[in-house]
Amino acid sequence: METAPWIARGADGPHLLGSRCTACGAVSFPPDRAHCRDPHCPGGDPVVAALPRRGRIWSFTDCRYPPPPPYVPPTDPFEPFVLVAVELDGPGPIVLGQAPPGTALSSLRIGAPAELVEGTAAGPEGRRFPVWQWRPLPDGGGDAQTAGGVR
Amino acid sequence: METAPWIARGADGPHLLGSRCTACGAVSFPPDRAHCRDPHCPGGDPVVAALPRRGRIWSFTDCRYPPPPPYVPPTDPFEPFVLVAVELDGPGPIVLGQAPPGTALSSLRIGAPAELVEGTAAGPEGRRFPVWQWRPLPDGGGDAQTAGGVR
Amino acid sequence: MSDVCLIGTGMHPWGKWGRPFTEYGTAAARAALADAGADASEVDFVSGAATVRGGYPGFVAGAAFARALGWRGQQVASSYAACASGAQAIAAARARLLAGLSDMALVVGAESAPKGFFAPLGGDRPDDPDWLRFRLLGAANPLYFALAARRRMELHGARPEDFAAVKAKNAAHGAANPMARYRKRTTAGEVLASPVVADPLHLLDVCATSDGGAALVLVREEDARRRGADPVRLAGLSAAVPEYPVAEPEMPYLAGDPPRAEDGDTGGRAPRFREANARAAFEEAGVGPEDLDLAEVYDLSTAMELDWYEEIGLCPRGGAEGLLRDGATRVGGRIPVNPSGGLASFGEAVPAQGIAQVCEVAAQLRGRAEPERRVEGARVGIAVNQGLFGHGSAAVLTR
Amino acid sequence: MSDVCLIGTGMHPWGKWGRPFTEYGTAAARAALADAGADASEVDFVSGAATVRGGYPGFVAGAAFARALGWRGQQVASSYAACASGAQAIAAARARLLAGLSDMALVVGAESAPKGFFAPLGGDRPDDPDWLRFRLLGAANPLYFALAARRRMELHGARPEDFAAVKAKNAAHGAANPMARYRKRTTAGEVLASPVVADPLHLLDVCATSDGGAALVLVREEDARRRGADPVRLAGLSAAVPEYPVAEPEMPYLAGDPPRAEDGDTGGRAPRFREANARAAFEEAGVGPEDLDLAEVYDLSTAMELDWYEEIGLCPRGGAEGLLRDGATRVGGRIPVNPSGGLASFGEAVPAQGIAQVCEVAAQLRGRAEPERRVEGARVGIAVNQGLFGHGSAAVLTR
Ligand SMILES: [Zn+2]
Ligand SMILES: [Zn+2]
Repeated sequence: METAPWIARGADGPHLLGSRCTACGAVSFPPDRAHCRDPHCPGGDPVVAALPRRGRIWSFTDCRYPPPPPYVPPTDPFEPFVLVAVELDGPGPIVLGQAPPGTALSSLRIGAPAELVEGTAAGPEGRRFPVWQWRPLPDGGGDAQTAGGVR
Repeated sequence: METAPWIARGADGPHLLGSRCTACGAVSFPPDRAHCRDPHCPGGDPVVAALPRRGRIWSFTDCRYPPPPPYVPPTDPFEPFVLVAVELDGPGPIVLGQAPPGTALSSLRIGAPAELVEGTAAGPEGRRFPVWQWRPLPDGGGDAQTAGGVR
Repeated sequence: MSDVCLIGTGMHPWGKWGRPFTEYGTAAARAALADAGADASEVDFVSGAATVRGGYPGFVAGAAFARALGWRGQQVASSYAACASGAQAIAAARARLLAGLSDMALVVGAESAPKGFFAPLGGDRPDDPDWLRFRLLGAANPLYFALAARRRMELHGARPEDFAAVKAKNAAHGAANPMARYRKRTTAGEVLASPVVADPLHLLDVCATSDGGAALVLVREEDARRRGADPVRLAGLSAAVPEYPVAEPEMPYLAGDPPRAEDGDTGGRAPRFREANARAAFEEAGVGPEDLDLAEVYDLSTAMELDWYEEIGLCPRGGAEGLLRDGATRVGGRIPVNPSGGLASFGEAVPAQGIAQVCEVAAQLRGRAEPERRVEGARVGIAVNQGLFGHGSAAVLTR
Repeated sequence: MSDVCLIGTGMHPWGKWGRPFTEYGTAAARAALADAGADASEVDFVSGAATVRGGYPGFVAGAAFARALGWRGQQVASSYAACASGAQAIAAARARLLAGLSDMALVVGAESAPKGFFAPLGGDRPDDPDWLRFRLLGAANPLYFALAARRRMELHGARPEDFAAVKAKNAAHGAANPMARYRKRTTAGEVLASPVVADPLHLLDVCATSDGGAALVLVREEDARRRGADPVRLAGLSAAVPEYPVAEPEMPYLAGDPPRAEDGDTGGRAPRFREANARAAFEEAGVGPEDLDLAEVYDLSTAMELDWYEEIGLCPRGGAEGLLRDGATRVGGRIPVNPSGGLASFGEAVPAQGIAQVCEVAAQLRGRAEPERRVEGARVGIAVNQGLFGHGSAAVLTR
């Protein structure tokens, strides 16, 4: 995998490409290719659709030990990284992503806003490829807790 | 796999090591390790046993295209090789093996005698390891056809 | 005991399409549901035939198909047995229906095959006979087929021309089958003129590997009747291992088992697993080989098709060449074999193939095969195959 | 409908023994047959839980075990569903017995595990979510467990001390279990002092991977009675996929499903597959969570055990911490959970683990567990687990 899957640049910045069903509107990430996965769907085609580039943090963690292949640690020695699950606005799907390098775990809070940025990941033989990352945003306050807390 | 599995040298030449059950005498190749595989066995332990180094050709073929990995062709370009199935004397098991390089398919006949010789096979990164091979012997005549033909 | 019936069959055409296996499987499943006149919401058991070549979703194929079709909380299973995977997936579905644990089962198998010889997974695995046979001996599948073919020539007088004639027969059938990958006639001369892969087998004697998908909808017989479906009875099914000792070095083993000491050279030999599975399926179905109107057999090689004639009881040992030469196994003959075109016309899509065989027998029993390859008035058919490791399966279908 | 009963259970001790998986499986199978007072010749169905880490024999585990035990022409199946493989293998056996297709089934699962994190197979597979989650995100299993654990802290006030207390509880149980790999007590302080793997989870919060094997002998209830066996009823069993949409990004997916537009943010959500499987198994068994005397739950992480308390109905959502803190889930408490020691004491041997859970429930219902970890007078137990891809299983056993 040499190129970034499912990232596109819109007027307001990078966002993910998922799919949206032409019949029932079901959204999927990564995009469904052949059929809508909603069993109640009357029968539509999944078409590529831009997903909201912001959302609320649903949960988060970090990775203190190097994951096994096919992960390729971008640094040697391995540096722990933060993994964030963000519920896209809409509400859209909850999507996993690394946080940009240097993000402190202590800067994250469930329910706080985050936005998609482009980063790079490492591949075999020193290659790099673009990948989406979740950057935490300054906390908007009030309803954030609720939005992230419901699911 | 760097060393030859299951080959030993006896007074009369190299032979295969299989297993023989201490209770029922069942012979297995490659050797069974934990339990006898004969369901009628009263319960014995498989012990390593030398197998007869001669037998009769049960069938044979050749390989005209390079097999996929983990086979490592010993020559580049690939040279076709002959594969022989020999029913060991006893009767013992029918065991597959390559014939020594240069063996002509036309020199083989079902029911004809063959004996085990040591050869080498290729491993990754130019390594070689010993492997058993079946060398056809001058046809002993009369009963050979029968012995090989029964099964 | 009630029987289980097929009320819908579906296939995605065989080929080299290069898409994920789930796409073929879901296309086949949708076709099977449509054929059954059933809604996906009626399915309460999804039985997937797994593939080891589709990554992790292939291992959990039942769940992967269920997800792609829209998760509904169905009971699910994923079965694997190499080429007999499809049969085991059908067996799982049949058992649940007969047990009353499920009321409608969807069986799906699909494969997205790599090019060339099948090869084992990566890594060093000296405990794995499938790894050993390659590393030590270079014994790819066609070599096993060729050993058996040479043996057949020796014992029964088969000639390379007979093997080629099997291909020509099956290619003629497959030419009329829109689901087949190869849809052209092939002459025996073309087979014999194709390069030798493993003496005595030519390139056109050995089946290729294909992409494809196949699916079945199964219900109990009384439900089939109630629905006014066009059902085919799954009257017998066996997916058994052999009995020890097995003399032949079956793929992927390096050796066979010697006879028991007390049995001597020829005594005490159990029927081969292929014969045993066919017998078990016939017995369950209450029919015999003499009742067959057609057979789908696993022609991994042309020569192997001849072995099957004897193993399913179409003729005594050594009689296959005569049956073939008489034209008995052509469509129009006494007992057509592989009216679908067989693996010769499909190329093998491992977990889908056993299901496709059953789809074909059902199509024939329903009188729906294309006219050029139709077995008129067929009421009893068998589908047999074999996995690696000396196990296989047989399914008897009746109308 | 008749029930199916376990009449024999057997295990090979968990550990890191470094031998082929077939050895553990056959040892367990022999133990189960001996426990059942059955001869191997009585087994007419061998149901293997497959492993994807044992080479090709692992894929066809049913046949591999049947061969190692001595081929007898038995019907065979191999089931795979990651950690739910064992449950699917049991389900296959139950269905055949209830259908009357087989009379005695042997269910076997075994694993020979590599060290360290589970990793996907080699190769480039951009269609495989299990490959993608590693290549794109480095999202090894503990990270998924940690996301759920953090979520639990946020929603229900769990503390790392609670997670550690789960480990301490289970380690105390496992210390008395000769089949467990880790047989020493562990304090909550030791858990909290162990390195963080994925915040908030420490090394001792996350289960290891082990070698091991487990097996069951199953017959119909009337046969169990006739044999004078010491049977345990397999009263309910479910191995189902979820219902769409699934909000949580379940391992190995990169994302969950958003709610349906018409359902809004909170509406129309099906129970999670774990709850759904438990409910289905309870329903089949005609019992409920209030009837349980013990539960074996899949503690891939300590935090996950708390989720299970709620998902199998031991307490309402958010009640697990209270239940734990009250000591209710310790042996001696109101509803002991993981009296075997759980994955905390075993480390996971994927296809064997679901079968081992059932062995443990059976041992408890038969009053055979070691005194230090025995649940006195137990008559109803449940064993629940989850595979990858959001599917799992539940088995209810009664006495
Ligand atoms: Zn839709
Ligand atoms: Zn023995």
